[in-house]
Amino acid sequence: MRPFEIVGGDYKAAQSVESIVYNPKLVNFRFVFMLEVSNLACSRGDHRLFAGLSFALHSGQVMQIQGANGSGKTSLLRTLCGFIQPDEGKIAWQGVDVRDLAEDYFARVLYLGHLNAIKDELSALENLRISAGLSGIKLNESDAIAALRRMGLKGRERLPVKVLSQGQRRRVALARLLVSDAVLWILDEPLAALDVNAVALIEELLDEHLAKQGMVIFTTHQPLKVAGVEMRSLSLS
Amino acid sequence: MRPFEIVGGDYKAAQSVESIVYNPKLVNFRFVFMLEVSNLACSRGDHRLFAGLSFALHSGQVMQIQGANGSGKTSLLRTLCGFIQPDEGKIAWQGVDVRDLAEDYFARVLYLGHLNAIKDELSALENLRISAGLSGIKLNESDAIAALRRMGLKGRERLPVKVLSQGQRRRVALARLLVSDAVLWILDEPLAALDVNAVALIEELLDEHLAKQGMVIFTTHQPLKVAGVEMRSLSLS
Amino acid sequence: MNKILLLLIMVARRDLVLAMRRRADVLTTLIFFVMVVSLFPLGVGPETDMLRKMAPGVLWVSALLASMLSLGRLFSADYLDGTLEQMLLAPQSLSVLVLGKMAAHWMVSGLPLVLMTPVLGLQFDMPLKAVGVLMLSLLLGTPVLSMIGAIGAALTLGLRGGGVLLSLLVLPLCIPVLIFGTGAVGAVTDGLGYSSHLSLLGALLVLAAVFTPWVAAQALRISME
Amino acid sequence: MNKILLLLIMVARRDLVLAMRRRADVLTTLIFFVMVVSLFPLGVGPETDMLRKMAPGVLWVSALLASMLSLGRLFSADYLDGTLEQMLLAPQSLSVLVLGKMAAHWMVSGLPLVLMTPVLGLQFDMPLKAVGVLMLSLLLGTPVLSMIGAIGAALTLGLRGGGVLLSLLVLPLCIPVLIFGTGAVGAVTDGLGYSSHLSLLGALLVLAAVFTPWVAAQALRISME
Amino acid sequence: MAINWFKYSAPTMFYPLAGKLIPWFAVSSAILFVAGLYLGFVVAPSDATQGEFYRIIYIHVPTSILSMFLYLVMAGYAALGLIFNTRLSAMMASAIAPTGALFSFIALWTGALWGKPMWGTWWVWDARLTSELILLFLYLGFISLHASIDDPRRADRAAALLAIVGSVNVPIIYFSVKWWNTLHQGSTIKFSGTSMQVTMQHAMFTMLAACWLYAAAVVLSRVRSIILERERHTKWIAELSEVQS
Amino acid sequence: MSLDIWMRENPLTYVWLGSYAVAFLVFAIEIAMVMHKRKVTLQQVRQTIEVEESE
Ligand code: HEM
Ligand SMILES: Nc1ncnc2c1ncn2[C@@H]1O[C@H](COP(=O)(O)OP(=O)(O)OP(=O)(O)O)[C@@H](O)[C@H]1O
Ligand SMILES: Nc1ncnc2c1ncn2[C@@H]1O[C@H](COP(=O)(O)OP(=O)(O)OP(=O)(O)O)[C@@H](O)[C@H]1O
Ligand SMILES: [Mg+2]
Ligand SMILES: [Mg+2]
Repeated sequence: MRPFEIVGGDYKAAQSVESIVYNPKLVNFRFVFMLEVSNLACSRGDHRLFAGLSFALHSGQVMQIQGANGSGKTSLLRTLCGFIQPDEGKIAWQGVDVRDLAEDYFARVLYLGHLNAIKDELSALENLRISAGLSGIKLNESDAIAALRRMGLKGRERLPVKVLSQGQRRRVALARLLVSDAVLWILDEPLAALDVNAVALIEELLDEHLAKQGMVIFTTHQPLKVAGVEMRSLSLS
Repeated sequence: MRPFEIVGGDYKAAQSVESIVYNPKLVNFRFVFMLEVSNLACSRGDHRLFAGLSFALHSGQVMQIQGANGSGKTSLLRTLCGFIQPDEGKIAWQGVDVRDLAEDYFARVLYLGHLNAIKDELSALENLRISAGLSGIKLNESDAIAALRRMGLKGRERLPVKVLSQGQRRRVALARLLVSDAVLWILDEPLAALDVNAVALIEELLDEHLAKQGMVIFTTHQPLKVAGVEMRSLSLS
Repeated sequence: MNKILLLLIMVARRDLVLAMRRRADVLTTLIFFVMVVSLFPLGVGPETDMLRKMAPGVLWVSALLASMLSLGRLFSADYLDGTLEQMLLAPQSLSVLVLGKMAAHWMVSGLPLVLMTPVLGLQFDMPLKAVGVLMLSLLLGTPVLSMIGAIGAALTLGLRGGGVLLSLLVLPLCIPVLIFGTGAVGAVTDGLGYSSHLSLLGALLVLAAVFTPWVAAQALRISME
Repeated sequence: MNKILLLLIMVARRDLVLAMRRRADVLTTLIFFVMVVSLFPLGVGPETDMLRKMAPGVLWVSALLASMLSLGRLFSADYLDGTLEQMLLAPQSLSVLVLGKMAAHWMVSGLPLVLMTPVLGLQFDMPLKAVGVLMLSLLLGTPVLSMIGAIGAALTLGLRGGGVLLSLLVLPLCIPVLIFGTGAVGAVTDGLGYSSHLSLLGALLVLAAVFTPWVAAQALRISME
Repeated sequence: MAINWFKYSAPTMFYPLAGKLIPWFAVSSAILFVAGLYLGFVVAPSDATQGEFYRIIYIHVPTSILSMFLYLVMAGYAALGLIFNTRLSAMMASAIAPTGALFSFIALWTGALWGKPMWGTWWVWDARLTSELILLFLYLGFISLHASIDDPRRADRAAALLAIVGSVNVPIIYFSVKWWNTLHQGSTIKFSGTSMQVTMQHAMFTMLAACWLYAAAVVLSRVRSIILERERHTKWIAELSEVQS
Repeated sequence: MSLDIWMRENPLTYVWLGSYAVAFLVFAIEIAMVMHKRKVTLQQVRQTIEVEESE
C-alpha cells in the first residue's frame, strides 16, 4: 500500500489528490500547509471574548491555547472550525478564506470538542467506523479494532458505549485521531477524564502527528508535553 | 445566628436536630460520624469491578479512590449513594444499613457526579437555589450570590447556564459545596474542566470541610492536595 | 404535612419557571392544540353536521396528544443532566417530588387547553351546554393524563428491553379517561344525564392522585439503577 | 454521483441501526398511530356511515401527528452528543447527509404506517379500492412530511419547548399534503378521478426532495452557531 | 444623480428617518380612518341583500388584504436579511410580524362576526377562512421561533428561513384548500355579481389606505425600538438626544 | 337565539361593537404596546450606557 504523499507545492494539486486507499500510519504530509488568523474578534452575548487576534500556524507546529475558565478558548476553536462567525477578521487556509473553501477545508480538519460525538446505543467499534465514514474514510473492521485496542479499549470494542466509563468514552472519541488523515487537529481539552496512561498515549500521538508534519491546536488545563518541537502558546486574557 | 451544632453522641438525637436556620460557614459537625463498608462487591455486565472491599471512614477523614479508566471508581461512588445495589456486602452509616436509613442517610450526603445536574435554561443563581432546595436547604438570594462569587462566577450569576463555558458550568455545580450542610461529600472528578485557580479553590473547600469534621470521598485523575489531614487512598485494580 | 406541601410547591414552581423561561412555551402548547383540532376538518371535510358530531372526540384526542407530546421532557431532561440523581438523593419523599412535577406539567399542558376549549367548540358549532360539559370533563381528565403519562415517562427513561412492553401498557391506560370524557359530552347532546360520567372521571382523578406518584417514583428508581 | 449515493446510504443505515437499537421508538410511533386511529370510533360513536366517511381524514391526520411525534429526535440526539458538529465538519455536502437522515426517518416513522393502513382502513369499513388509494397517497405523502418536518426540526434544534414549537412551525406547512392526500381518497369514494390528486402529491414529493435537504442544511448551520 | 439606496439600509441613517416619518403616517392614518368611517357609515347606502351588516366590509377587507400583503413584505425583508446579511432588513421582518398577526386576527374576528348574520354560523371551513387561519399560524410560528432563540442574530436567520419557506407554501396552501373545498361546497356568499357601488368603493379604499398607514407607523416605531435594543452598545446610540436626556 | 334576535334588531350596534370596536381596541392595544416598548427600551439603553461608562 502506498502512503498518501503530497510532494508538490501547489495547493490545487494537493486538493486533487483524493480518496487514495491509504494507511494512516504511513501518511506523511510533506506539503507545507498554513493556517493564518488575522485580526480575529469574537463576542458572545455582551461579552467581547477576544479581539485583534493574529497568528499563523505551519505544518509541524503545535499551539496551546491558554486561559482561565470562560476566557474564550472553546469559542476560538469553534470559530476556527467555522461554527461561529467571527465579528471581525479572517481565517485563511493556504491563503484562501476558509468560508470560501468550505468542504475543502473541512477535509483537512479534525475537531474534538467537549462533547464526544459518540452514540450511547452503538458500540465503540460502530461509533469509530461511522465517524470515520463521516469524514470520508472507509475503515475496515480490523483496522478499527486495532485503533481501539491501542486506545486501551481491548475487550470493550463491542459493548454499547453507554455502559463505558467516562474515561473510556473519551478514549473512543480520541480513537479518531488514529484513523484520520486530517492535517490540522483542533482538540478541546483532549485530556478530560483520562487517566495517566491515556495522557501518555495522547502525548505520543501528538508527537507522531507533528513528526509527519501535521498541525495541532489544543487547549487543556492539565500539563501536556510534546517532544521534538517547540510548543507555542497563546494566552487569552 | 447560631451555628448548627450537634454535640450529643446519640445518633437519633442528631437526626432530630433539623431545619435549624443556619449558616453553613459556621457549621461544625462535632458529632462523630462513621461510614463503614464491608466486603463490598460490584459487577457490571460480565465484568466484576471489585470484590471484598472493606473500609471505614470517620469524621474529619478524606479518601481518594484511585484507578485507571474503567476500573470502577464511579460505580463504587454510585453504590455508596445507593443508586446501584451491590452484589454483596454492606454499607453502614453509624452502624445502620444505609438502605434502611434511606432519607435519613441521603440528608447527610452530597454527591457530585460526572454530570453537573444543572439546567441549561436556568441561571446559575436559580440552579443553585433550586438544588439547595432539593436537599432541604432554604437559600436566600444574597447567600447564593455570595457562593457563586466565591466560585468565580461574578457577573455570570444571572446568565442562563447554557451560555457558560464548560469550566464555568462545573463551577456552578461545585457551588453546592458552599451551601450544603451534608457531612459526607462524594465527589466524582470534581476537578474536571477546572482551571488552576478553581482547583486551588476546591482544595481550600476540602480543607475547610475536613477541618469542621466533615468527610470526603473523591476520585480524580489530576493531583489534588489537602492540608492538615492525611489523605487515605484506595486503589481499584 | 406543611413541609411536604412546601416541597411540592417548590418543585412545581421550579418546573413552571423552567417552562415560563420561554414565555412562548405555554402558548405553543395551546397553539398546537388549536392546530391539531383545526387539522381534522381539513382531513375530514367541511360538513357541519359531521363536524359537530366529531367535535368532542377530536378535542379529547387532541388534548391527549398535546399532553403526550410534552411528556417526553417530563423526566428525560432531568435524567440527562443528572438532576434526577440529585432528586433521588433528596432527603424528602420522592413521591412528593414526582407529584410536584406532575402538577407543573398539567398546569403547562392541560390547563390552557381547558381554557381554550370554548372557542374551538364554537368553531365546530357545538351547543353551549355541551361545551360546558366538555370543559368540565377536560378539567377532570387532563390531570389524570398527566399522571398516567408520568409513569410512562419514568418507565421509558432507562429503555432497555423492557421499555417497549411498558410503553405499550401505559397508552391503553388513558382510554378510560377518553371514554368517560367523550361519553359525558355525548350524553349531554343526546339529552341524557352526564353526571355519572363526570363522577367516574372524578373517581379516576382521586385514584390517580393517590397511587400514580408512588408508582412513578418506583419506576424512576428502577430506571436509574 | 456514486460517492454521494454511498454517503447517503451510509448515513441512512446509521440512523436505521440506531433506531433498531432502541426498538421502542419505532414501535411507539406505530402504536401511537394505531391508538389515535382507534380512539376515534370511541370518541365519535359507532355509526358506520360516518366512520367510513371520516376514515381517510382520521388516518391522514394521525399519520401526520405520528411523524411529528418522532421528528423531535431527528437531529436533537446528534446535537446533544456532538455528532452534528462532526457532520457540519464532514468534507461532503451537508445536504446529502440531511437527505440520508430524512430517508431513515421516513423508513422508521412513515413506512410502517403505510403498511399498517390496510388493517385500520378495514376497521373503518372502507371499500378496498379506497384503501388502495389511501395507501398510495400515504406512500407519496409521508416522505414529504418527513422532509418538511426536518426543516422544522433543524430550526428548533436545542430550543426548549422543542416538540410543540416544532409542530407549530411544521403543521401549517404540511396542510397541502394532508388535503391532497385525503382529497384523493375522497375522490375515489365519490367515484371521481383521483389521479390528479396523486400526481399533485407526486409533484410535491419531487419539489420537496429537491429543495428541503438544502434548506434543512442551512437551518442546521444557523442553529449550530 | 443616482440615489444611494443603501444609505438608508444602515440603522444609523434609518433610525432618524423613521422617527421623522412616523408622525406623518400616524396623523394621516387617523384622518383617513375618520374619513373612511364617515364615508362607510354615513355616506354609503345600506346594501340591498345584506342590510346594515355589510358595513363590516370596510374593516374586514382592508385587514384581510393587509394581513396577506404584510406576510409577503415580511418574507421579502427576511430574505434580504438572510442573503445580504443586512441588519436592518431582519429587524424590519421581526417588527412586521406582530402587526401582521394582529391584522389576520382582526380579519378572522370580523369575518366570524359577519358570518353569524350572513351564514348563521360563526365559522365554516371555507377556503378563504381556512387559509387565513393558517396564515395566522404562520405568523405565530415566526414570532414563537424568533422569541425562542436567545441570540438575536441566530434568531433572525432561523426565522427568516422559516418565513421564506412559508411564503413558498402560502400559494400552495391557498390553492389546495380552495380545491379541497370546492369538492363539497360551491362558491357561497360573496357579493354575487353585483358590482360594488362607487361610494362603497371610496369608503373601502380610504379605509385600506388608513390601515396601510397605520401599519407603517406602528412597524416603524417598533423597528426603532428594536434598533435601540440591538445597537445599544454603539456610540451613535449613546449620542442620541432621547437617550441622553 | 337571543343573540340572533338582538342582532337583527340592532344591526348597526352589532357591527359597531362587534367588529369596529374590537378592531380599534386591538389597534389601541398595539399602539400602547409599541409605546411601552419604546419607553422600556430607552430605559434599558440608558442603563447599559451607565454600566459601560462606570466600567
Ligand atoms: C372568519 C371568517 C372570514 C375570514 C377569515 C375571511 C377572510 C377574508 C380574506 C382573507 C379576504 C381577502 C381576500 C382577497 O382580497 O382576495 C376576504 C375578503 C372578503 N370577505 Fe371575508 N372572510 C371571512 C368571512 C367573511 C364573510 C362572512 C363575508 C360576507 C358574507 C365575507 C366577505 C368578504 C368580501 C366581500 C371580501 C372581499 C372580496 C374580494 O374583494 O375579493 N368574509 N375575507
Ligand atoms: N450570551 C452570552 N452572554 C454573556 N456571556 C456569554 C454569552 N455566551 C457566552 N458567554 C461567555 O462567553 C464565554 C465562553 O467561553 P468559552 O466556552 O469559549 O470558554 P473556555 O475558555 O472554553 O472556558 P473553559 O475552560 O471553561 O472551557 C464564557 O465566559 C461565557 O460566560
Ligand atoms: N453491561 C456491561 N458489560 C460489561 N462491562 C460493563 C457493563 N457496564 C459497565 N461495564 C464496565 O464497568 C466499568 C464501569 O466503570 P466506572 O464508570 O465505574 O469507571 P471509572 O473508574 O469511574 O472510570 P473513569 O475514570 O473512566 O471515570 C467500565 O469498565 C465498563 O466498561
Ligand atoms: Mg472550553
Ligand atoms: Mg468515572
